[in-house]
Amino acid sequence: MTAIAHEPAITQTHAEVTRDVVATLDTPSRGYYIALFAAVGMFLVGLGTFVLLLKDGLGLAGYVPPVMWLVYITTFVFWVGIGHAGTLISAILFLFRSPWRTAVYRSTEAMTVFAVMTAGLFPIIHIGRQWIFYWLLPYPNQRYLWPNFKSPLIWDVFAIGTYLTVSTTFLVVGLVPDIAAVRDKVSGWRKKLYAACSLGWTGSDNQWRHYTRGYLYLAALATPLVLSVHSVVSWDFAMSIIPGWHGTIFAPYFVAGAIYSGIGMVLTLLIPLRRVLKIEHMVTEYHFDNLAKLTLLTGSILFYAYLMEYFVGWYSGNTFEQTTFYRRALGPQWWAGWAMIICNAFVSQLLWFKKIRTNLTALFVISIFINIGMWFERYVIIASSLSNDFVPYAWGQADPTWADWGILLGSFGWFLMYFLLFARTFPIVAIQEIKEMIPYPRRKGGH
Amino acid sequence: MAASSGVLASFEHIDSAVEAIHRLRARGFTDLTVYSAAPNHELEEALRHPVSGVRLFTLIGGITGCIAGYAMTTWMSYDWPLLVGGKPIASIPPYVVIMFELTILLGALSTVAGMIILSVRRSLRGRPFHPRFSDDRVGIFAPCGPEQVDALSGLFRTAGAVEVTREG
Amino acid sequence: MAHRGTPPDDHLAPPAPSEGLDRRRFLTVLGVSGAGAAALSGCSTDKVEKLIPYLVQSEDQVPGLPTVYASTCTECAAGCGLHVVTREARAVKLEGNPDHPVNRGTLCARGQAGLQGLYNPGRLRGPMARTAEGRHEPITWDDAMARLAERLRAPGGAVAALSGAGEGTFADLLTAWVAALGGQTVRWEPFGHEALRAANRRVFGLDELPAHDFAAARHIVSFGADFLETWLAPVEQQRGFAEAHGFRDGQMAKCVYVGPRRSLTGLNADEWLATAPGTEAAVALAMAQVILAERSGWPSDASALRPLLAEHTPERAAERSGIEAERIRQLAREFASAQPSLAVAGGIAGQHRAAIEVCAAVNILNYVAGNVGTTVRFGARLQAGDGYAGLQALQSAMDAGRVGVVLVHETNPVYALPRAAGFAAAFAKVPFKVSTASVYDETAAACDLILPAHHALERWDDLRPRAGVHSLMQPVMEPVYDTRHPGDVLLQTARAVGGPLAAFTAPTFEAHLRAAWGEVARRRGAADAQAFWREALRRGGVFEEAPVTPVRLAAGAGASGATPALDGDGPLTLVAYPSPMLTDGRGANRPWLLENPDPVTKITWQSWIELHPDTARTLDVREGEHLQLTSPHGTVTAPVYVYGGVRRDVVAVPLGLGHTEYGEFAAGRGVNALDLLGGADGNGFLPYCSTRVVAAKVRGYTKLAKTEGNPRQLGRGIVEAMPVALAARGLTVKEAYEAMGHPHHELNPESELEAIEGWHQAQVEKQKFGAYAEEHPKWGLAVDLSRCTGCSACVTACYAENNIPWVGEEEVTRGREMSWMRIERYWEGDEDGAPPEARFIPVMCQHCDNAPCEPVCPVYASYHTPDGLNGQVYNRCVGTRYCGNNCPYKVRYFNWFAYAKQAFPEPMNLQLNPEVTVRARGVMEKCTFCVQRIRAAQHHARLEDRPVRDGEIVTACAQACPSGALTFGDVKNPDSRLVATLANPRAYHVFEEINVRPAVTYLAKVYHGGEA
Amino acid sequence: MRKVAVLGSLLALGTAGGILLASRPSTAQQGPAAPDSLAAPALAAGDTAALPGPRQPIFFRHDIHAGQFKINCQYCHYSVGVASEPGIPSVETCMGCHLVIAGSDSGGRAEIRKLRQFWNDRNNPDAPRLEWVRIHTLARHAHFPHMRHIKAMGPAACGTCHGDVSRMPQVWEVNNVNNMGFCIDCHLARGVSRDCFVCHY
Repeated sequence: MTAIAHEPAITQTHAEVTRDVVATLDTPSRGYYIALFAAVGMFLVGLGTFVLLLKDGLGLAGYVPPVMWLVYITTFVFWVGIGHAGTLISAILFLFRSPWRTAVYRSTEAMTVFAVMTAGLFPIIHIGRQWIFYWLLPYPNQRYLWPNFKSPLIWDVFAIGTYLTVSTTFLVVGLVPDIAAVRDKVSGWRKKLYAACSLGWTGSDNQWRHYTRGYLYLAALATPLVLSVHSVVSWDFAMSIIPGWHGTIFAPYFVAGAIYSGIGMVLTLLIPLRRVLKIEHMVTEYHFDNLAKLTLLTGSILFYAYLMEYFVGWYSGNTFEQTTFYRRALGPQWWAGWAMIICNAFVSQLLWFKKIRTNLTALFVISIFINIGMWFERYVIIASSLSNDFVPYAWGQADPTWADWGILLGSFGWFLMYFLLFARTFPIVAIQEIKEMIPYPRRKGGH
Repeated sequence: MAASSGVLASFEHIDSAVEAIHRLRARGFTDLTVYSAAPNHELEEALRHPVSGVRLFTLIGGITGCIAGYAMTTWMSYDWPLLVGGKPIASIPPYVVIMFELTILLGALSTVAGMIILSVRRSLRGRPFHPRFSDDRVGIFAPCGPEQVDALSGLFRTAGAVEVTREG
Repeated sequence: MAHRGTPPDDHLAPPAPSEGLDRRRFLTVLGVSGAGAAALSGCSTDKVEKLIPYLVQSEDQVPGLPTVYASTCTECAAGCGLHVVTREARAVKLEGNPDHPVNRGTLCARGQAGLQGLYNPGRLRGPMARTAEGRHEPITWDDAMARLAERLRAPGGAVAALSGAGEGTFADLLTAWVAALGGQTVRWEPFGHEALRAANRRVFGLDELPAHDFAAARHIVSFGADFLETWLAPVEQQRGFAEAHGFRDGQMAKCVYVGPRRSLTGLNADEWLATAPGTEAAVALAMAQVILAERSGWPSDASALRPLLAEHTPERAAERSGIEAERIRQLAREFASAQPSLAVAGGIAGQHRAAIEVCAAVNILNYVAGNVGTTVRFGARLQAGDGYAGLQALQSAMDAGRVGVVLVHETNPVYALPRAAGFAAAFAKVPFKVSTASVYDETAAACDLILPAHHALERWDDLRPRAGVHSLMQPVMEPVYDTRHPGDVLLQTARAVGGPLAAFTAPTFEAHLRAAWGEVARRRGAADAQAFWREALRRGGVFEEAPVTPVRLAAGAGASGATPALDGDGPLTLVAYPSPMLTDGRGANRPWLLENPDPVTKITWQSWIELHPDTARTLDVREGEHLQLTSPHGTVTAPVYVYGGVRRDVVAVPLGLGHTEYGEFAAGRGVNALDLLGGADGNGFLPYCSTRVVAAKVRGYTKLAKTEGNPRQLGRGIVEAMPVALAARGLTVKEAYEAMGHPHHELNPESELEAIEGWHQAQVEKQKFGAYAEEHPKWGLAVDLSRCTGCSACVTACYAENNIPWVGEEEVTRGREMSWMRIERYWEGDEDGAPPEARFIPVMCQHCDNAPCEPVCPVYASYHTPDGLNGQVYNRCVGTRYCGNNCPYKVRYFNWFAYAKQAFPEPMNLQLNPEVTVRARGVMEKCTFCVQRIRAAQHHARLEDRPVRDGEIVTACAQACPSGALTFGDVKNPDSRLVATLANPRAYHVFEEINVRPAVTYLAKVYHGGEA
Repeated sequence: MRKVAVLGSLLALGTAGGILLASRPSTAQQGPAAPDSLAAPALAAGDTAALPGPRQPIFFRHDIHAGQFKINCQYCHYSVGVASEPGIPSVETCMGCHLVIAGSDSGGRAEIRKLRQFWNDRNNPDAPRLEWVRIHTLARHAHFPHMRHIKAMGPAACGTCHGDVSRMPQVWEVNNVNNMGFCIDCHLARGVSRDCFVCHY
């Protein structure tokens, strides 16, 4: 990457790094608590809504057949997508040996895990009989029945399950040396806690040698995984025959979108977080500049995908496709269609300018646009495609209700709650990887 | 001789640590334990370790997952044959997804298992350690009998250790 | 009492008894009772259930087997024959009686919904009397009978009866009973066809309603008569219409509809002549004039009409009616040349002040065209009451205070008459008013004593709907509530009162009926009255073809083409037409009818105002916006439905809603268009189309509860249609498109089709495993769109057979109706202001071979059965709804809430079909091709060690369809009727290009066009 | 170290295999009633308390009727051969015999007296009704056509699901008829259809 050229030399010493990161785990500011309580509150709203859904049924949500999927699946895809940036940065950029990832990858990886945890809730929330969701798992039962592995939904179960497991493992493995470092800095019960979590890590040559290898293989496994997961999610749609869904470009299109949205979320989280945790000197403009470039890249891929969707819709000569895309742009839900194109395709193009890439306020605003836009992308794909497919007589426009928004809000609460707790409890910046980049001091003149 | 008895030296400068390792190996001390806060190439080269065996775990785990994925899907399809969408009872293309996911899953899990199993070596248990090793110092522990302690301490000092202690 | 041929195989799942229903009666109704509502109950069988044995086992009830009783439908005057399917002694379904001459085994939506009259939660639990405060309080039967008897001893005025009951033994008894008390009985019901009878009197000197042979007619012209919905005997007429107008052997009759509003009948006609309201007569006379002038062969005495008709030239008619003279001539020629032809008048045309003229004119037209005696058959004497004139006489008597006691039976004049008619006021003047209403309707609410009658399915009775048809009713189950047979009420009072009533000695009405039938047996020279009675019960009555009475023109035969006077001076003429589902409003307490979409507008549960698009534009109203109609007699406000099928100067409002009483479903729902109408004006009938109204947009919007999303096919070839000329050449749909010169909607080219076929075969080979390798039948359904009229009888049949819950207005507005079977109605070609043509298509699950819904289900809840069904296993379904998304036909319905809980309140749950699981909340459901009937037939065949016969399995929809448009059978059986149908060149599959290979095949609609 | 790795992989394989070779839940199925039937034991009030199954309003003893006297099941469960419902005997049916049979021992007589009471009260709307406690209740989403099973397996097949009633003084639920595996085992063993849509619709 060209980034390496003007990569700012890290001026700190190992000791300073440890000190600054451990400092992030000290008693947090009031702002932190406000944020945390807000998150918990939002989560409780979602919980309440879910209880009502269990009691009365999914009818509370704004489904209008033929739109049988709506906000819940939209949000599911949204959160799965968020996850991808984390794995991309932590695994793929690791393989690429791209130096700028080190400062940010821990936070993004945590984001991945919690985003996938959030996403994992939605298939359960959205099904009609939530209490038997486990029928989707292949377990021996007295009925002798197995799930249908031809169903993309079962693929989902496996993909999301694998993704959650692997990314969690990846996060934990990465954490171990850092926890050890913290262990050796703190005292009292916290020392005991971190000691337990550090699994007796000492940083001996023997540990490092298996660790580095293992970490490498995990990254190598996570890389195809991250590409596959959102492909599988995209096949939830692409495997169907619904006009606007069964597109061959869906897999790459979704993966790009996922990373795009993920980085959007990274920006949204990191920009305030670095201030709250006082790590501005570690997570610098340089990092955001690179994140922004990645955003620009994926955003442009999306732009292309959108264009292709419309082109193929028209070029297919298939009346169903044509109607769908005509109505996506000019139908009753045109606003959603355009929200997606403007927020994703157009706004991302602003990042051609370095001024904007390095202006954090601008980046933050853009990242908000990205989050909204990407949510709408999924909403449009699901709601508008379903609302007008084959049988005109059966067409119908869905309009989300409080039950939809309640769950959506709750999902954000759930996610932020975990993320904030994590940021308080574990090093949000990867100590050992930063140190790996700082050469040990030398006696005979530096290198 | 007990694995935990020997000399523990800590270094500020990487080159001194490397030099110490070279000298120790020259003296025939190969069973060293070198602590560092981050992996370091110079140290690795100096220690001349063989490649870690983790990859074998990864490979076997992955293959197992792939086979399990194929076997499970196909067998379950035939165990209670149900026709859907005019497709074959067991059709491979959709099952590839399951096979892939299980490959990754078992691959990753067995990798971690491998890391843990391999890192935990009985012979290294209870070797002395100093908190600063996880911060900014490089530590080298060379196990040896009482008779060699002074010699080793000297070696470390001359190599540029900032601190040398006798253990056990 | 005939056992139905096929014993079902089901584990009985009867609903729970509850407070609503006296437990003991319930138990005698049910042989076996299980606790817990018959909902999808998972495997939670821990609750203790009780089994209550019969004390005495009845011979004709076997638990688990349906017992079928023959009876007669009382939902309208047509008097169709019923087969009442009962399980464990509760009626679960109404089907047509195949032996019955009127309906020949089929039944309309209203007839089937009679069941919801029987199990209506709004039914009165027992007799009630008005208290001093004017409220109604429950009383005991003894008390009630005592009060009635006491009153009758000293009536304090004349005794009168107002009855809607059809001709039959009860009606006779009532008449005689009242007569004995010196009173008089008026038999009245809305739309009594008075004008038609008056016209027949004038033109032919016969005061009767003839039967019409639609089947024989080669050319049908309807002057406002909605013979497919509400006019005379809809089921019979629809059967005939389907015979004549359904494409067969290269030909089909042509049908033209004349009138200001294009009703369902109008939409089924090939042409619509939108005459100005009230000018139908002019057109009819002009046609007659043309025929007389141009053709010969008409009856000799018709020449007498020459002078009369001379003035009625097509040009004259043209300036009155707004139809070009040329078109009228054309029509007249076609009408005369197609022999036999048939013209009918009624409906809207039979409801304005010139209605008699219209009917007379149509009589003349039929006469000169030589149809009288062939397609118009006098002598059938279809039953009709004393008409509105009789009612008016009674009303004035009541108004003058000459009536002391009035007995109201099976009619609801307080609701069904315009306020302006002043009936309610006159009625109130009667000191003692008795009602036998079984539901608390508006008239009952005005009465002093309510003696709730048994429902028709709970009582002994008979009907004589027409000459030669004597149809029986028998109790098919214990009364649901503490009601009483009105006949028994009469007889008991007779015993109590004695005196003039002493002559009525029969102990019970049943005895009275048996005696009457003894007479019938004697008249027919039956040796063994008992055997005769039993046979009559089994067949549902005694039926014979009534001889046709030859008719000649009467002396004063004639008609004027004058346009009728209208009240008020608004710009728009009001057309208040009987709703196809609710008719005069008696259907308004039946959720099945409220939720079965109006065939034309597809609106459910609501009232609406139909406006022509141009009129709507000038008034600046859009669909759903509220419009206020003001006539000299009142105002009505309702949402607008923009419909190109009404004239620009006409506003149409359906009748049937706007009840103030009549049970929870009806009360306070919608508006009553009668409020806009005037009352009597000496015509001897009530003119429903007689006022001009002013329309004004008012604040307010109501989302119409339409089941329809987009009314256009968008060139997707869902309902294929071709002109009769091309169909006669035996062209396929695709060939027809090419012949017509416009491109077919996208289809795969031959090469692709071959490739697909090859691939399909390869796949099929790979499927052969386990049960799928064995020999199984493959069920299929064929729908002939040239016969389907969109009447929606099949929809109600499906609701009744499959325990489909109704969801109510709110949920329908959110598109969540559960109708497994729906009639889609698409508009064609009214882009350039031309009137819309409608295309109807029944859509149910297509049971595709390559069903897209199946592979996406994660738990195999949706899968393909070895016998070619698309199975939906409710108890396995977790509710991901992916199948619903992926179904190209959108025929999968999801239980968003626990609909079944609210849709089957006590005692409606007694109607639940134990054959079919009641679906729980959160599962997907859909048409199963009535798999319960398939399995039942298979079990039956297996017990008899024989294969299932073709035609042994009939799905509920196919069974009900009055047009016989649906054919069900085994595709693999080469001699099945289905396979024969599939060979028809018109056969096509909807969305063939997506290669899902449906098991439902449609035969393209055929229309008259081009040649006209 | 290699050894460890191999062990690990074997472990992984084992788990995978475990899922595949899922052990089938065993559902015991009783054969039809043994042809010979012992004289039903006389039961003192004390013994009856120990009997499994719910106590019925009348202590009807299948072991006496079906066992000792070898009365055909279908004599009382009259519709089992023709309909999905086995049918429970009307009180009239019981009285068919018990007009004359008054019972051998005191216990029996007492029960038969109860029965006659129900019969004598048949026209009295306020009298209590005979309400048997239901023992086998099939979930409502499953359809079990009794007649098909009788047709296929003969009139003596009742025991397959209901156990050897002819030896039960008091009937209890021998098999959980709502355990789908119980049905499937039988259908597999006999090679008859296990298509979902045969029972669930």
